[in-house]
Amino acid sequence: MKLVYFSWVRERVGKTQEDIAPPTGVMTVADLIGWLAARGEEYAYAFENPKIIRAAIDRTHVPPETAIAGAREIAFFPPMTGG
Amino acid sequence: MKLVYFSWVRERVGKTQEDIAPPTGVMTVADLIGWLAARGEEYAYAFENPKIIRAAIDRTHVPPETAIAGAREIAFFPPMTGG
Amino acid sequence: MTVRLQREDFDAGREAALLTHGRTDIGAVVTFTGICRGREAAGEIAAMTLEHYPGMAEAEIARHVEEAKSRWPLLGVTVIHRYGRLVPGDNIVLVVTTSAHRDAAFAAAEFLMDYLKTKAPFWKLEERAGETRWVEAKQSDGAAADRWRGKGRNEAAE
Amino acid sequence: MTVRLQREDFDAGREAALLTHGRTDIGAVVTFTGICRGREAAGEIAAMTLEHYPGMAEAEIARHVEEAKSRWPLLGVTVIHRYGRLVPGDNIVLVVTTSAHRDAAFAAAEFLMDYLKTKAPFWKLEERAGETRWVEAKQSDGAAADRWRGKGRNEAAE
Repeated sequence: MKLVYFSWVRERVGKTQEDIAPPTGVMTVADLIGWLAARGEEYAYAFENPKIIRAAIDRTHVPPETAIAGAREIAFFPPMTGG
Repeated sequence: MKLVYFSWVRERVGKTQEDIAPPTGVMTVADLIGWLAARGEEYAYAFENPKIIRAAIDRTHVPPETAIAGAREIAFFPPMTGG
Repeated sequence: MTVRLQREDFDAGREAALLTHGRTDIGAVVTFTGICRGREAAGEIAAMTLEHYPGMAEAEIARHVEEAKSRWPLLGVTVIHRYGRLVPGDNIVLVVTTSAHRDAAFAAAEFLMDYLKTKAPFWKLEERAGETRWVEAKQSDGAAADRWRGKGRNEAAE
Repeated sequence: MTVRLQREDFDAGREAALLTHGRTDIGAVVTFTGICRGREAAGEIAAMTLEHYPGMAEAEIARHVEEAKSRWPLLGVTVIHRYGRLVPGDNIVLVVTTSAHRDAAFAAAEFLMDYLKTKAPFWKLEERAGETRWVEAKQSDGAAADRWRGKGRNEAAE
């Protein structure tokens, strides 16, 4: 599946997108954040405070307990500040 | 003192303004409406329902119990429908 | 503050631009434009004539703009109200408010419109097939205006 | 309904005119324009860069415009949100709503702005003397957006 990052999550991870294949135990958005945070310093920094990370699956906002099975594109970003 | 009329009060009275000198017993706006209503058919018609008549003294909205002493211009009109 | 009563049309975009031009402290601009509709509750209308109380209308509106400025941190206000004969599609009234933040700009524009609908000395005469009729004040407009009563700065729109 | 994301500036007056031209059923037009300010809580800013999530932002805004249309009897809605680098005084966002009556037009414009501030996938990066800083979400914006939750048609702005 494809991951995309925005704002300071993108800056900390150091890339705008990547393709990943998480292990089968990674079922939810929260699991995925935990798995990513363990991938290296840049990810640990980006996801150091999971409570403020927002996620979207296939361009729809989702809460952390959402299952990721079947997702094509998962986005991570901080709280939005548009308008 | 000068009286001015607007909207259907003006149409019913049949004039836009007039100068009047009410007797000394006419102390308040409500008194003035009562005195006017007794002046003729056109006034009786204009003021037949005093509750919906609005008044302004010298271009400021006033309630019916307001004293008219010292007023230069008193206006009578129906509820406003601007905007 | 600009308050104008006029027969002529106005340009909402131009009036907003006059308030914001060259400034960098304004974060929010709200414009409200009221337009003459071709169909009211009582059926199609051909035209509408707005009568006003010259002298009082301008002073009263200005007083309410001052009240809005005391309630909310506004950076600019423009109110234009037309009078005379208007046909469906014509502009009637414009309120423009500017502020650092949107809540003040929205609340002040609504406050001024509620005021203009109920307390500003204007009266509408509708023309429909062969007859004219003075528009009656709506209870809902009175209720809308009353909601601002006794409310303090920044809490009126809650 | 028009929803546009663009680098270019917009003209609020022109967008409002596009919604009202040739119609006689619209009685109320509300425009909200959000402008980049030169001074924020943390001091003077030199510029601001708006990042967005292409694809998601447009679809999400369109979905919320549909929600506004289901809550209020709207006759037209336009939302334009800019992205890229903006300097103080530049327009950021435009919401235009039209309806027969003012309450629906005002409420829908406020609803859409509250949504855009908190849920639309945009992020602001401020530039000030020698450094950049991502703007943090405001609690007050979250509270403003939450006030619409679970409220039905025509009662949300009360």
